[in-house]
Amino acid sequence: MTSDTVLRPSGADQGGPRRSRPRPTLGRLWETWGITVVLIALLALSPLIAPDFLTQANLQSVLRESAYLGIVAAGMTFAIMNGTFDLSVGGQLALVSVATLAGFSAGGTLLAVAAAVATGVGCGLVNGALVTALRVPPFVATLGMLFVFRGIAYIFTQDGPKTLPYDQADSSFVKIGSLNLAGIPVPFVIMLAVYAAAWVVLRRTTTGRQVVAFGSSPEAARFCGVSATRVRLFVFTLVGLCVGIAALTYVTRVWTADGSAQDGFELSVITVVVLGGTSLKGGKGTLIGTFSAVLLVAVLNDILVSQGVGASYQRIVLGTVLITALAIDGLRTRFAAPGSFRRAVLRRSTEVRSSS
Amino acid sequence: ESEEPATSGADDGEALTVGFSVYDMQFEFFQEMERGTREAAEEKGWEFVLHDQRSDENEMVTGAQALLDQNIDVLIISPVNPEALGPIVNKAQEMGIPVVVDDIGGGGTPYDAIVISDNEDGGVQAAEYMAAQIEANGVTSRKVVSITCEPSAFYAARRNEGFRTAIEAAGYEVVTELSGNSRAEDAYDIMNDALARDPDVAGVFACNDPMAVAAGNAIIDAGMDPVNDIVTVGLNGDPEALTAIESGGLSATVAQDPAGMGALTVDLAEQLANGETPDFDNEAEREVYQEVTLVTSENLADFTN
Amino acid sequence: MDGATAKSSPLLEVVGLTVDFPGVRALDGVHLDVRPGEVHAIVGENGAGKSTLLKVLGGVNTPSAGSLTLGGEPFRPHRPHDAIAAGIAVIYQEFNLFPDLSVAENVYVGREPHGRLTRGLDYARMRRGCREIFDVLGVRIDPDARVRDLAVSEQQLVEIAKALSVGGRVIVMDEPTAALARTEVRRLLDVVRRLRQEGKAVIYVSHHLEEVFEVADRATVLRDGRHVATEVITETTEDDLVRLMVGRDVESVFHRESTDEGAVVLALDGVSAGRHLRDVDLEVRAGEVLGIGGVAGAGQTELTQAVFGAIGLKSGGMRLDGHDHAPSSPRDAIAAGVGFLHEDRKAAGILPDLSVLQNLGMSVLRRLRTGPLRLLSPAAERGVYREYSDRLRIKASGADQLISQLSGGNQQKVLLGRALAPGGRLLVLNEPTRGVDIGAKAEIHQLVNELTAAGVAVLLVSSDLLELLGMSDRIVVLAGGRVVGRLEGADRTEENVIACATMGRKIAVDA
Amino acid sequence: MSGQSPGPAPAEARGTRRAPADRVRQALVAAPLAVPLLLVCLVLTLATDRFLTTGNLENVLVAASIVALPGLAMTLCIAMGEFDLSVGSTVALTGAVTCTWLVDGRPTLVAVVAGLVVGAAVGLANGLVITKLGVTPFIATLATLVIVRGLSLVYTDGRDVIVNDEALKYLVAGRPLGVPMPIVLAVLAAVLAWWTVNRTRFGRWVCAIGSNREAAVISGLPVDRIRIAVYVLVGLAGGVWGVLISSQLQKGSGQLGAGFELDAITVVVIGGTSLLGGSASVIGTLLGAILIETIRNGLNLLNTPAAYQRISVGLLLVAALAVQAIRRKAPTEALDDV
Ligand SMILES: Nc1ncnc2c1ncn2[C@@H]1O[C@H](COP(=O)(O)OP(=O)(O)OP(=O)(O)O)[C@@H](O)[C@H]1O
Ligand SMILES: Nc1ncnc2c1ncn2[C@@H]1O[C@H](COP(=O)(O)OP(=O)(O)OP(=O)(O)O)[C@@H](O)[C@H]1O
Ligand SMILES: O[C@@H]1[C@@H](O)[C@H](O)OC[C@H]1O
Ligand SMILES: [Mg+2]
Ligand SMILES: [Mg+2]
Repeated sequence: MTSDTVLRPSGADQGGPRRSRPRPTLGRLWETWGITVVLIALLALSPLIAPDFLTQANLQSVLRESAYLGIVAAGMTFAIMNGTFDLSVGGQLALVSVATLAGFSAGGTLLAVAAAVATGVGCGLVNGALVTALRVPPFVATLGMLFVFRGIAYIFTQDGPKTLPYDQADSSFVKIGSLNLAGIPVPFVIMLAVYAAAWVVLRRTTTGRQVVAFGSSPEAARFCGVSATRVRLFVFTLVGLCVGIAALTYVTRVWTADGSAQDGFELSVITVVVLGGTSLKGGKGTLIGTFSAVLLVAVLNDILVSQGVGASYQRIVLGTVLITALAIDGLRTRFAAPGSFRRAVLRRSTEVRSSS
Repeated sequence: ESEEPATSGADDGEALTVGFSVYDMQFEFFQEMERGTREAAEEKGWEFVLHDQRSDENEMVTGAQALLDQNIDVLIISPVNPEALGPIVNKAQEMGIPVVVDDIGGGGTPYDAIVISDNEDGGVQAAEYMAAQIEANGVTSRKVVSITCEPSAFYAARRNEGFRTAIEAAGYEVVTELSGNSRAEDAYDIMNDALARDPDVAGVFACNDPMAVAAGNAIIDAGMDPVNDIVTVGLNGDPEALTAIESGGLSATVAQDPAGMGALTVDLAEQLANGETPDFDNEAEREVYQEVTLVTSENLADFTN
Repeated sequence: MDGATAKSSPLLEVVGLTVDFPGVRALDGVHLDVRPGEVHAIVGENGAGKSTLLKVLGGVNTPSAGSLTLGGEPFRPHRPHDAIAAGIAVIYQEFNLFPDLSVAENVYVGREPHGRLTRGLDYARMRRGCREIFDVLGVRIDPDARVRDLAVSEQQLVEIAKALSVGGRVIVMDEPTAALARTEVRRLLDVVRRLRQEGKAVIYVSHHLEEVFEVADRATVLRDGRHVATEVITETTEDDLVRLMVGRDVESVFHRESTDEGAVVLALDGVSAGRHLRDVDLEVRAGEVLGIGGVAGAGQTELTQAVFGAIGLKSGGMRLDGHDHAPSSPRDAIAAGVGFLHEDRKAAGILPDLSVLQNLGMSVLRRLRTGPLRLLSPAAERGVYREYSDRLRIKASGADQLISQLSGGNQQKVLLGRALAPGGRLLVLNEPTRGVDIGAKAEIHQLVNELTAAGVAVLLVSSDLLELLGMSDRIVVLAGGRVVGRLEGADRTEENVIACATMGRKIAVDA
Repeated sequence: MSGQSPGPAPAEARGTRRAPADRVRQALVAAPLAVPLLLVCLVLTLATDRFLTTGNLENVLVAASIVALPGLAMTLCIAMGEFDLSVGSTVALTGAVTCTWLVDGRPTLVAVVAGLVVGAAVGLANGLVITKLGVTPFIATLATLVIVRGLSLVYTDGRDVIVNDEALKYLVAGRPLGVPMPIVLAVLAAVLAWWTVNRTRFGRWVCAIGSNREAAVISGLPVDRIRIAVYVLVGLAGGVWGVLISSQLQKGSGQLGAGFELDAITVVVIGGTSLLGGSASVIGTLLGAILIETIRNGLNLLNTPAAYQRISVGLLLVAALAVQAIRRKAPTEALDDV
């Protein structure tokens, strides 16, 4: 009936029960770096599967071709962390590309760049305005605008696609897509710069913090002074800006644009972001995860193609790898997490709850 | 204007490596084209490397450029987007590799040769047959429907242009012209709606066979006959169209010969690799034409072997 | 000691229970035995491991060591379903409700009565069952209302109703009264006594020791995940328990040090807002705590939200520090220097995916920026964390721990820190000590005293009547959204608050 | 509540909406969609002389029924807070299997059942991968989309499987009691879906999971089994879709159904079922399907060129939902929606 513990003065145990060092747990490390580890493993194994993979020319080609997807995915990471997504990026890419090539033929490289950025930002603002001012749910707003942007792109290319004139093959504009800087393709350099900037915005600015806070719990964020209108407007505009930049690396590689460019792009972009560990419920995710996922998909694709795997089987392999990559994480959280029953289930549903 | 082709390992009779970048192996049309190309190359004892663009222009540019890096002597390409041929042809020229385009279009680039179906003529043939058949059916309506491919398929649009010009010249009116995006599912719905709009249409032309057969099915489901009530004509000569003509689900189609086109591109590749100048049908555009043929129940046997 | 309790053998026995979380051992060799017909309280500071223990019983947490026995049989719940099937009904500290479903559907979830043939749900029966339980609890909640539309206290009552309707041999309650008003607490305690009479075992967790002394037969004290003592209630005192819990004497709670009142900081003039609030006039002065009393749903929440710009005014006006105060959003209110603590910690308080540090910094982001690019400074963020984790004695394994991994009370402290951080002249506190342990509660009250001494004006809403009386200099009582009483000085009595809240007038005092 | 008298207020019961009223509210959530639908119909009636004919309206309803069938299953999935991206590929695989079995001379019923079984199997695979391997539904069903498309192409060897089967045709062209078969099927399915969602344990549990999955687990609901069942239902509905499309086109092909998944999700979402889960509007899904098909039909009747069709469909979608949001006057609610 009596205490068997010596009473001790308070204040001595600020840290609480046996809290030694606040080291990040394996689980959280895997959440952030898991897909990167898978990517590195794949790269390490690639000489066994595809001996030609690790050649300089091939690596350059992989990096160059995945840049536009990667750049848009950086913006989409913000959107998804904010608890929404943008289904219109394919239409935006088509429209921005058309505008870019029109700009180039009208006034050269500078005007092309200006047109790309302005059109991208414009598309983003339209989405943002629909969502914030007209209160259209983002899914329908961006799905609707996907059709609209593509439609407009088609109207501007009714007499044929906008193309980069063949005699401009040596222009500085084209170099954006084809040049290498110290052996690194310029599109990939741009992608690196976008990720660096995105990281700073996400981690080190008030806006970035507010984007994540809102994604984690819109209601709680509101009481912290976060304006839903501002973050949503910001996020959609940022996606547009990223599409603008991405389109520059895209059209300078394919030299043409019309309404049909990159059909189904939105799904590819959302896929890499989710594969990279960003939760569709918002609040959680990393840019490095997205970055690695972009490369993982590109590398896999390249290896499959180079191994002469037929398109049908490519799909089967790619899909299986997607599942496997995430199953590792799923199984880990399901069975290996100490202390808690089905933590995966519980953790996800907390997010559901908080956003409702 | 086209450069002197490189002769790396292209001495007469020596085995070449030919790279073929195909539009999309999902489609029977291109499976046939691939077969024709591959068999012709194998016959010559060449090495054959295939790349599937999977209907994706990004994959087309990346993959075809990668193909150029694989020590090929000639590139044959059936481009998903001809306008995106620029960077590919540009790189090929720098490497001295001749480019033969198969079907679709050349996008205004300095390719070395292009094999192309006479798409416009296909539309014209379809129109002329349709007009005659409508007369034969004793139908007096002068309304017809035209179902087009996706708006970006500029090559296929020529079929509808040829069709429209010829059918209007014959005194008909195209009351509905809508895009079925090359998809059977869409064409079925479009035909339904077109029938609701004008129940008395006398004929329908679709610029590929999957859409034409689907339109035929919609006509049947509406309680009419796609041969005797509404003359239904497609384009391609796909197996499903031939089956449909046989069973009365389609009046006619205009056949292309994808395998023949493939074989032709290999011949052209050989000439170019040997430094010869091919015999062009159109010198300025470096075009070699592939005939298209009208297939009806009468000459069906010639196509079904 | 209750005779019956002493004789019977334990219904539930826990031996050597250890639970580990990544980086934290939440429970360390804990033992516990509960007998049929016993109310067994578990007490301890925030983060002591109370909820973790209950979650093991409920099959939510899996222990890394230890054994459980239920009715003499080994009991090893692997999932909540096992515990439910074994007759253990748990009311968790954080609600487990379905906001989109009706009250009745929530109460009966998993056990819905339905027709044989059509499988159609028997809503009539569910409604009737709900009404019966709510009658026992003495509350009126519409069984068909959507839970999303309920107030926090009503949600708590739905949780309780759910557990009661399940029945079972063991009823486990984790801070069931934290969100309840006084009358509701009384009713609940009656229910607990009745359960004891029926021979059930009740495990009762609360930071309100007076409740523990009222209903419990024995109390087990946990500290830092360890079993400290199990005391028979009749043989111990509140002070003893507190000492066992926190390892020191705690200053008597509710010690309000009145300060000299200063200028009017916040003035409301005929404010109507939201669904209830009508025509409210009030003033809060610098250095003063103005308490808002009333039964649940009387409009306290709407009052605070109007001040904070979370709901718009329908009419009337507000002045802050002599200037017009018309915030159109919390954002405006924060900019104007209003600190705010929300009553609903889980739904509108914590940012679950963010760390403790990031949660703390949310209200002062602008102040954390440095350099020409105005980037957030990690050093400044850690500064804020250090300041408040010390000041509020927040127990976290580190600044970067996710706030959702903290114990409920520690989450509350983080949110309090967030409300204080802007350091404005007006602080709006909604249920500031809900779920907070007794030691921390005293510290929070001390903090309020310090703030008012420094000239801050505090608007306090608390369903804890003792806290409201003890901490407020003046009390405004609301009923039906209107001010029905203003209590100052000697008028600030329990009886008066209750009388105003329920009858609209003070108890008649001799002239 | 607003009319409450001042002074003493007993502990009042909040949230006075009763279940019948709740149903009215649900209907009202769907009703704003009826407003744009009526507007669209009005415009089309004025702009074309053929819109308001029985034949044409029947066209619209048949097309709407065909997309509503998978839409109803998707409604459950979305009410559960998840969605299934693999439906389009399931359409291809089921169609391919059914047609191949027909070509192999098997009875129509057997061939159709085989197709449906394949659809359900795809759903089962989704459900197992999601619940047992813990893969996010988005990635799991996206992977299945890719894999199943690959399988259908491998299965058909990339070729069309052409059939000519009267019995199969009956599924779209048949008219029991003079009503087109797809409409009959959709109405039956809708009644069943409504009953399931609003009146059965299963339906309430689905909404419970969508409302708060953690609570569903803690309440002891068989969460995994329910989720698997819902994915099987969606797979089955994808199978029905595939069979109907094959019936229309009298062929199976690895290419059919590309992008259909988005159509199925769209009719649900514009019907008012929130992607956040927790509630399901069966009527909304039906209206959503009818709205989409009416727009498409109208633009075809107006002979709108492809580019303008896209723009119009997009703008009308956005406008329909904007009207809905404005009528609902719930600013934050709309914003918090995904
Ligand atoms: N206009 C404002 N009114 C009220 N609070 C504000 C305002 N601006 C910022 N805040 C508060 O400051 C924090 C940072 O907000 P935010 O990053 O939006 O600032 P900002 O206005 O964008 O600053 P700047 O434009 O100078 O970078 C938020 O938590 C918010 O509460
Ligand atoms: N999911 C989790 N992950 C990591 N640590 C956790 C988790 N849940 C609880 N903990 C830790 O376990 C310890 C005990 O927490 P518990 O919730 O049991 O405390 P409590 O006694 O109920 O406190 P309170 O009175 O504040 O509710 C705390 O240090 C807490 O941070
Ligand atoms: O007619 C052909 C069309 O059917 C196919 O889809 O693309 C190439 C065309 O030549
Ligand atoms: Mg607790
Ligand atoms: Mg309240």
